[in-house]
Amino acid sequence: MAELNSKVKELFEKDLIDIFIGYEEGTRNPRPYFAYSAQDADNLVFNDKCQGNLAVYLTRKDLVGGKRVGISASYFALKSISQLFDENQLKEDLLIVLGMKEDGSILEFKGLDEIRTYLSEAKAPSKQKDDELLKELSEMSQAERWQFWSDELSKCFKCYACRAACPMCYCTKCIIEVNRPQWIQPWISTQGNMEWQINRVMHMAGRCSDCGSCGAACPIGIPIHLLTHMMTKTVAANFGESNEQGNVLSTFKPDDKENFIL
Amino acid sequence: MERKYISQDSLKTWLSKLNDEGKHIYAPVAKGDKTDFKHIKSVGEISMEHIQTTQSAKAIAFPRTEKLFSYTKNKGDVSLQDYDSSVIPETVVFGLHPCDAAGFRPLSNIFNWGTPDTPFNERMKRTTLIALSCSQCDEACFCTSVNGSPGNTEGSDILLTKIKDGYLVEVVTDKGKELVSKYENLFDAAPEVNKEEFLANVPQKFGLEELQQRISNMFESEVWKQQSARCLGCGACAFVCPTCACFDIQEDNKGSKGSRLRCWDSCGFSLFTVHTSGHNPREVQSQRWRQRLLHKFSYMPERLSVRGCTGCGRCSRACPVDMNIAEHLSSISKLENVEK
Amino acid sequence: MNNEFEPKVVAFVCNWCTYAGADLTGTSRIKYASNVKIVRFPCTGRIDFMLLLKAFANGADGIIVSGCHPNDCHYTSGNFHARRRWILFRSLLDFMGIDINRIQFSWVSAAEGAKWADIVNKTVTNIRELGPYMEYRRAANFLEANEEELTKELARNKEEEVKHG
Amino acid sequence: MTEKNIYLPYLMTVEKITQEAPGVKTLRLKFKDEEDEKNFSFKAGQFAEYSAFGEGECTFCIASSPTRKGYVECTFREAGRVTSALAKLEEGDTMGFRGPYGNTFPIDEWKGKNLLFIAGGIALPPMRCVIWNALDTRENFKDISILYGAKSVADLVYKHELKEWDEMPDVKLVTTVDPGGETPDWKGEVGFVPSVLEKMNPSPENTIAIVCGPPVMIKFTFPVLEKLGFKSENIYTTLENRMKCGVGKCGRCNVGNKYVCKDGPVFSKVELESLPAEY
Repeated sequence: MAELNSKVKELFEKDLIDIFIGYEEGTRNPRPYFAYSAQDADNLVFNDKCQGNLAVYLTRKDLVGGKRVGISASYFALKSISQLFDENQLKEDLLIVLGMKEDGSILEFKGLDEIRTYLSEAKAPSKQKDDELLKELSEMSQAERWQFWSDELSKCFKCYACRAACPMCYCTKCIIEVNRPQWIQPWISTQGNMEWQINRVMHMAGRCSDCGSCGAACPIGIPIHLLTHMMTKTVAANFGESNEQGNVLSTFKPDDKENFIL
Repeated sequence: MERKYISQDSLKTWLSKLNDEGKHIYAPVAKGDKTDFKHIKSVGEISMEHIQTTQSAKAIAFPRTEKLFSYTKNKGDVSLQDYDSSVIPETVVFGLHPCDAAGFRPLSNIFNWGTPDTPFNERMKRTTLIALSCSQCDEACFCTSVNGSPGNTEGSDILLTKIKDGYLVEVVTDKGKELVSKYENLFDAAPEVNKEEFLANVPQKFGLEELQQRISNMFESEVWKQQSARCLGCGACAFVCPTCACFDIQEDNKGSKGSRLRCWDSCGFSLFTVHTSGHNPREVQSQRWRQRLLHKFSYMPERLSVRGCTGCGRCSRACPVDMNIAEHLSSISKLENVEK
Repeated sequence: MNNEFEPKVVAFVCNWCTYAGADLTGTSRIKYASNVKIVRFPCTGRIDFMLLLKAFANGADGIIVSGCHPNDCHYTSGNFHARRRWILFRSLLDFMGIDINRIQFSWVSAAEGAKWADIVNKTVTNIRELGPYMEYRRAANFLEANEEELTKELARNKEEEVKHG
Repeated sequence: MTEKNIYLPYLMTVEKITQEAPGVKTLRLKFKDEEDEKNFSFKAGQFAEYSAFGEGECTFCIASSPTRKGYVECTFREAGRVTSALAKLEEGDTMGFRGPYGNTFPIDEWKGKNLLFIAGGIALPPMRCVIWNALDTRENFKDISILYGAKSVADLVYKHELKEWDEMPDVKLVTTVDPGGETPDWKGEVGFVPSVLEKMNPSPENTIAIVCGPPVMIKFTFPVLEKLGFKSENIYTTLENRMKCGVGKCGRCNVGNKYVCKDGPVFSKVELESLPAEY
């Protein structure tokens, strides 16, 4: 951790960044923190209790607009950053990324290519618990799954914390706020809640870093990250892990395989 | 105020009888690591172990989505079907904490400011609150900082306090009396106890007076920007809050029939105040965070003579990025250079 | 009055292949189930997945989505894009317990009038066996605040169902 | 039920539709229920919620004068879901109306004074209510002047009424269009409202100025009025903010601790100066 603090200090002292996005100690767990000076860098922490995906702040114009930004990024945040670059949401010369490995060591990336290379080689942190839940759900009957999700999603009160916590949800006007036509009921009802999640997950398909921030952000504890987790796996199973040709849904292969079209 | 005693077993019997009477009982039910108010079918479902339910009890009187009226269209003509209060059941909310019970007053003041709000009032009329004093608290609780207390009777119809193997029963209102008098035989005389001994010790996080003196005069302060920097702009804080009452009005229409609905909304959403022209009076998150705190601690006391916060700490627990309200309020209360 | 359940099926089809194919079914005087309502799109790539959910919410018991065979798209690749979307959408629906047996995807060219009739007949038979799709519709009518009202309504529906056999 | 449901609208028949400008319409509404009509009254400056059943509600001021009984009028530009639905209504159709809400222009206090109306674009409707109210009780006021500007000649609303006011001997009407918005036969001024106002050079003596328009127009008009010697307490304007309920509950329209739906929409410049800049 001391390594992080001194590294960030150095970035400020060399005047390479205006703001550094990291974590500080919070009430129960660390929380997002923005350092603006070498002195602030002392407050930074990074450990396995850090929740959420800091890449979410990289598209917040009022926070980082026009600034030179440094960020401490977990594996998942790195994935999101790479995706945000693919979608032309970030400028390479304004961003310095410090990759935070699970063992606490820091990876300094020189440019986007290094991040991409790292991601293609690194192993994703294991999601054993989620995988087990996924398995449990897929072994249920369709009726049982319906019961499970309609129960869970009937509790949703549409605070959109899942959207707010997601680095890939940077649209200024979300589909849910479009009212001509009104695709999704904006009020709280089981159907509207389900359709909201279906839309969210479909819009994330192939873009999602599988960080699980959506589920962690949900104040009611609905396991919506299982939906994105499942989608990430489905995408990988059907279209492969890498998406060099572009986003999964904006490209295709003539020999994509399916078994349900007559 | 009448004081009585009820044993653990008799409490269960009492609630079962109320349930048998046809009253809808909403009580905390635990699922996983979250506890929330649910319409229970039997008293066995009730959980008493939690410190705080995830959501407040406000949905009893201010549901997440509610029909305000319905209409039927027939070519160019329209007929209206008014709000039907006859479908609202007699309701008992059991096991809410004093901070939740106190939250109904700010709600009522909002909904009755100038013009009475029928749906809210009709629901309140049919609702009796059996609150439960807090014997434990966590780091998010701060009721004692906003003139509340873990054994506060304000807002409750009946307040129970756990003493040894039973409960001290304080019957606060006539509504409460009605529920008790019907089953008088289940209650005993109140023992001589000091209620305070059985309550949680909720530390005071800030001085209310210091806060009030500053907060109304700091609209232009830089503090809002600093505090809100990490805020993501979701509505979690507002939706779990016992006093947040902002709502949206929406149209549910299918063919020739439809209803006008009221549903929860939050001042934290970026499009909450946006004009048709695209102009937005609260364009950035810091302005929306300022609105949230000023509404609760400045505008509501000034206009409705009631504070919009009861110190339940739910917003702090629900926030994905730990926007701890007590921490923010306490830093405001210690600010210097604010005109008092 | 015949009280046998008549499935309501909505077909979302592309203009260039399946719609023309369905046209051919008609001009060839091939008889097929009349339960299907056809909605015509420029291309399968243009069929938003939300439309399928809207159809279920508004009373459809089954859905057919159909367009040009791979490599035959009027716009070159619309159906390839659509295929990817369906693969993901279908697995998501299945994971959420929405009955994907009620959605039939197919490629029907302008020359395959008989295939269209076949697909419609097969789908209708299949849906007839599955019965009306109430789960999704019920979720659509759910309003927590009006739970009591809904309970009453459902009870009434049930009575009617019983009455009508 | 003991009390009236405040969200239940009156049913109104669309009696007359006037196309004022491209995308701008005026609807004249008549109460379906005579009892409702009898019990209804409003004052100049108040607003209401108009509903297109199936689409939702929209907030506009009441554009007709309280002196004209038997109907209310609203003028709106087609912009979103509800206004588009309202624009599609035909004469004889039914729509909803909830109101009146908000405060009023203190027109009784203005007796014996000169009135100067300054409006821009689609902001003439809230003012039209006061203008007709003043004209219908003409004896109460001294000089009445109206300065109205729009982007182009086509965008001027209430064209026939502008003509009517122009022909009135006791009304001074100045119309202007933004540079480039004039037509060959345009006889009015060309220029932005603030500069035309400066040229008009009205006397602040015993005069109330009522300003309504887009924020940018108001921003530049106030300094001109100040320069001309108008005191803040003699300048009035109306604010608009997004609203849903219209009755101070939904939590959207407040500017500081003032609610546009209850404390407004009419504010004097003195009141405005005491508000935080959040509108």
